[in-house]
Amino acid sequence: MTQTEALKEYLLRLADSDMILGQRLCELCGKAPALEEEMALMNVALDLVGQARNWYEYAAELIDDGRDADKLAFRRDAHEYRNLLMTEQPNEDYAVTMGRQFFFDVYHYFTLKSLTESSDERIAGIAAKALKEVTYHLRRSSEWVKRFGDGTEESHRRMQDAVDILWRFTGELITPDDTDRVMAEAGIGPDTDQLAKDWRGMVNEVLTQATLTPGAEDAWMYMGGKHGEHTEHLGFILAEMQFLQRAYPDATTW
Amino acid sequence: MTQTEALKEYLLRLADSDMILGQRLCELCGKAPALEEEMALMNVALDLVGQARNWYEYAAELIDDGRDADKLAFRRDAHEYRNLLMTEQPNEDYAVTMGRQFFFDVYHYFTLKSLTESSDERIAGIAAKALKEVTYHLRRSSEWVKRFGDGTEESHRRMQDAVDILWRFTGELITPDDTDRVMAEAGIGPDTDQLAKDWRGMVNEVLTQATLTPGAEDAWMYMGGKHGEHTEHLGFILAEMQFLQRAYPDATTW
Amino acid sequence: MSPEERDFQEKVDAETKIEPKNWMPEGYRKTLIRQISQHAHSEVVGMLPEGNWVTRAPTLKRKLQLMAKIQDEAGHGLYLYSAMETLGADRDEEIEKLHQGKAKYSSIFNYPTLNWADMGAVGWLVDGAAIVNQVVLQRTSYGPYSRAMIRICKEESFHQRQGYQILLDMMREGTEEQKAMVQDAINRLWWPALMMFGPHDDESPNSQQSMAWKIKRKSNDELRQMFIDQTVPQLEFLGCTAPDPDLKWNEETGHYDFGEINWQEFYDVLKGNGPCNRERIKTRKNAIDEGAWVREAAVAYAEKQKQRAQAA
Amino acid sequence: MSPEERDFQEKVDAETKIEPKNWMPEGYRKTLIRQISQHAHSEVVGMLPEGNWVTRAPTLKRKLQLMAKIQDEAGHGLYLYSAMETLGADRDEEIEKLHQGKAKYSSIFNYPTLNWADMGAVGWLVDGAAIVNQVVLQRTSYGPYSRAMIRICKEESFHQRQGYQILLDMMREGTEEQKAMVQDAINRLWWPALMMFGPHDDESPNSQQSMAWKIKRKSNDELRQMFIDQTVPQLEFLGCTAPDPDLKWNEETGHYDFGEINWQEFYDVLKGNGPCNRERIKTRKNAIDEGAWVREAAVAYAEKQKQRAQAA
Repeated sequence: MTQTEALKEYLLRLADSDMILGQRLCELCGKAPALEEEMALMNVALDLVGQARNWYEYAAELIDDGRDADKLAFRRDAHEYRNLLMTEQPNEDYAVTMGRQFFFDVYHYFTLKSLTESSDERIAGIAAKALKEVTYHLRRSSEWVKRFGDGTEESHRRMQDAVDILWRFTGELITPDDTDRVMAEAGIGPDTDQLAKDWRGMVNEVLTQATLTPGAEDAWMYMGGKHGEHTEHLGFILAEMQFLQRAYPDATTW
Repeated sequence: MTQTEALKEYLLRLADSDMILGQRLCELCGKAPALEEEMALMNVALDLVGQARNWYEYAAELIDDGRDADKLAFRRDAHEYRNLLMTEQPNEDYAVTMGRQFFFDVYHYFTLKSLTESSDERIAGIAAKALKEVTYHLRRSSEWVKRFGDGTEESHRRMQDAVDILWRFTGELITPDDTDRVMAEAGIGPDTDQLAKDWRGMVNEVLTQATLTPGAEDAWMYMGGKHGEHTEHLGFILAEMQFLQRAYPDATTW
Repeated sequence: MSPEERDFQEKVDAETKIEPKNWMPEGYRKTLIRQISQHAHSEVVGMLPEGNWVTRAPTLKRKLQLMAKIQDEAGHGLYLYSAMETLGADRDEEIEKLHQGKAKYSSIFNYPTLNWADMGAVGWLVDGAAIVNQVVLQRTSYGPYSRAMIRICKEESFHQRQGYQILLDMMREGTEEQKAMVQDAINRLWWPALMMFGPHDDESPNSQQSMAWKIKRKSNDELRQMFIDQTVPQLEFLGCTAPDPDLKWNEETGHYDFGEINWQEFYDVLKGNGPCNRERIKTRKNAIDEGAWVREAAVAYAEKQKQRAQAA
Repeated sequence: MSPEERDFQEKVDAETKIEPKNWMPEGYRKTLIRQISQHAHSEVVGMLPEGNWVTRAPTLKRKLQLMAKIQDEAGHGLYLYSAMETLGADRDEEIEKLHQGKAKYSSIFNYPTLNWADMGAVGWLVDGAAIVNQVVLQRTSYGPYSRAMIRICKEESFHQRQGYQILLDMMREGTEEQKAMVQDAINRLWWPALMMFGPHDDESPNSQQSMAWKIKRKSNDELRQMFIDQTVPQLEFLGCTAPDPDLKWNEETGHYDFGEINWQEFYDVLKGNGPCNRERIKTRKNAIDEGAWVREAAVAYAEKQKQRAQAA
């Protein structure tokens, strides 16, 4: 794999993960457990889709086949999507919504933190802006995990269930593949060992504070999103998200 | 409105209502309350989509603009769909699923019965075959309405709720518009007064046996499906149902 | 009139804002609570017809705009509930009334959003009608409400321009299908937007007292006419038409004449017989009911944290 | 060996079918219940990966075919549970075991269906592998099971041909994208299909007794080889490849050689660590749990009807 190929892949992973998690949060519009949460969820979603746009724009320039950011977001089918499986998991209850957010936010935070020092200046710039947003996302989702874990008996049970359900998708966040390694070696992407270590450290710390039990480190992990092999959920997400672009392919302006 | 225009409209209504209700039933695959119901629901859905295909094929011949049955089913957007609003309502619980089926089946049964004597022989032929299937649908859904209404306290409450929720969509089943009237006058479609009378008669009879209270005859009714103004549900149904055709427009064979 | 009442009315007449700590007639307080809570409910329920398209927005830009708008609306709701609470009302109680069908919200949100152009038309027409109301309410006599209106109006104007731009772009650069979406959206939303100003003045029994208290500052019919007069030129600029054959410029009055509203539909929707009344309330009620354990957990955790802080 | 046991084994050896009323060893009965219930569960769980595409089938014809196939599977499930009940087992109890994770079903259904070609590949490979098993089971010693197999085999063969046709049409007349879907489906389902025959013979402890009882009639490895031998020519005819570099014709043995199965994955999935284990069981459990009131209503109504008939 050349460095340029790896970079395109890597940018699509960043973009698609943001996009799909943002879309999942959009599904919650009007359905959050409190008005303050409506605002916060939409705010997080807005940040994520905004970041996705920045990554797509850069990716589109490198791919350079006439597709722009919108075409990348709205015209690729599931097997071409590179998002982490975690981000496409359904909202289920608010413990799952927040658990998904938390596991992703920890990964996202350390990734972006490292990317602010990327040898690729464009990436460093996008990451610097995104890091500010994601620092807030992480603070928020950690707080909710702690509230649920150390709240009522019911919230503890639900949050522990959420951790158990989502754990099998955490491996993909911190298990590097060739693309990750090429990016790390080029000084573009994060050091993969460090990322895994940081992720584990913070997740364990927060879960412990929340009186929750993490899954086993050697638990079976479900992976595949990074190379386009997704769970059955993604197809349905895209069918909805891409409908207008697909149904009106001749429309150039919206 | 010319008779040919009315006929095209009328065929699309028949086809689209079958198609959309069949699609709603497909959503229940693997989720029915008993294995016998899995079989029965899929059986009804199969009949409906089969009938839809017959109507679409005839409609496609008359429309004669190069679109075949598949294009009519999978490439029209919500405002072009002519199904009754009843058929697009969500499955919710099994009382709503069965209530929706029952209200539609009564309409469907009397409509097809009349269409077997249509002056249009093609229609009469399709209707004769469909009537056999729908006679079974109606027997089945009536039985369930009675089981629920006269079953347990919980099932009675759920079934009465279902009747109350769905009632506002019944008006469209039996309120004729210009198309219906043109069809009736041409001897192609059913006598509209008779259809309404038959529908009311059977619905009242079954609901009475089921110890359920129908809605008021002068209740406010939600209409619009017949001229393409739908509830918010249809867009989501079509996004899923039409995804492959939309995403791979160059594919001619599947 | 008691001395307090006289004092109160003099303040109002002198355009001095009434503040939470000031004495106020019970009727004034109740009317305000009802009006502000309705307004807050409308912001919250109003997120739903937009939420219906936020997962299907056609481009990244439009998706981001719509998300930002929805976020603003949640913010407006919060801000208005706060203003309402300065009058001694309880947010949860008022929301409970909404879920029981006892409290109103703007009827326009009981209409479905059926194509993407509705996201433009809602911004242009619905936010547009809301602004006509709210601009006047910036001068309403109750201080916290007036200040809320000033803040909200600014954002709503932005939404309105954005909505209009959506339609304008589709009309100017769109395909025939997209243009048809725009006209279809206007056809469906035009009359409901006019209904937003409420019944004719002579059918609006509480209006006179509200005018005297300067809670209301212009009559329903006046506001509706203002809206029509500012909107029709924009409609023409779009190259679209209104579904009203009686709509035309009247040289004599200097206003647009327009057809009679279907008041039967207005009262039907008000009574709960609108296309989406059931769905809107059900969605909101489910959200709050199913979120009970979330709010309880937050309270329990905060309580534990407090105890730990005290113990330390 | 007791006289009963000897008598039983003689019957089996003479290829006389064992019927429900006949004496049978407890181990025979238990083994059959486990095997038939697993088979029934597999039919039911097997509806889910297809249900995943039935709402998105690309044409009316393919939609109708898929619906008919799913309907058949529900029918097979019913038929098999009935056969199982002739052995004194209870359907609800066995289903409860499935939902508690105590009963098995074919592991292949724990893999996701990710593109439309999976509907072809499932028919061709999964039903194909099932048929290889089932053709042999038509001669199984227990009468009701044997008869169920005869009936089911006929329909499965039809499904298999239909599945193959889906792939063939896409390979012959499809776009490049469609052809890629076919190859992708085969890449993902090839190995799991081979795993359907179970572990190697020497890892399959219960097999020998089952062979003596003629519940099983061929070993896992024999069946797997039969499947490979009949499938590879079909694969080549499609113009596709298997994700197995070791797959090649062996002149000497007259069979295809093939690579080693990833047994770690096999046992992982068996233990619950497959991509979709959780979703499949959750979907089935929810369906039955949430349907409790439906079944109760049916019972209550039937009871009332009976009482009314008696009173009349």
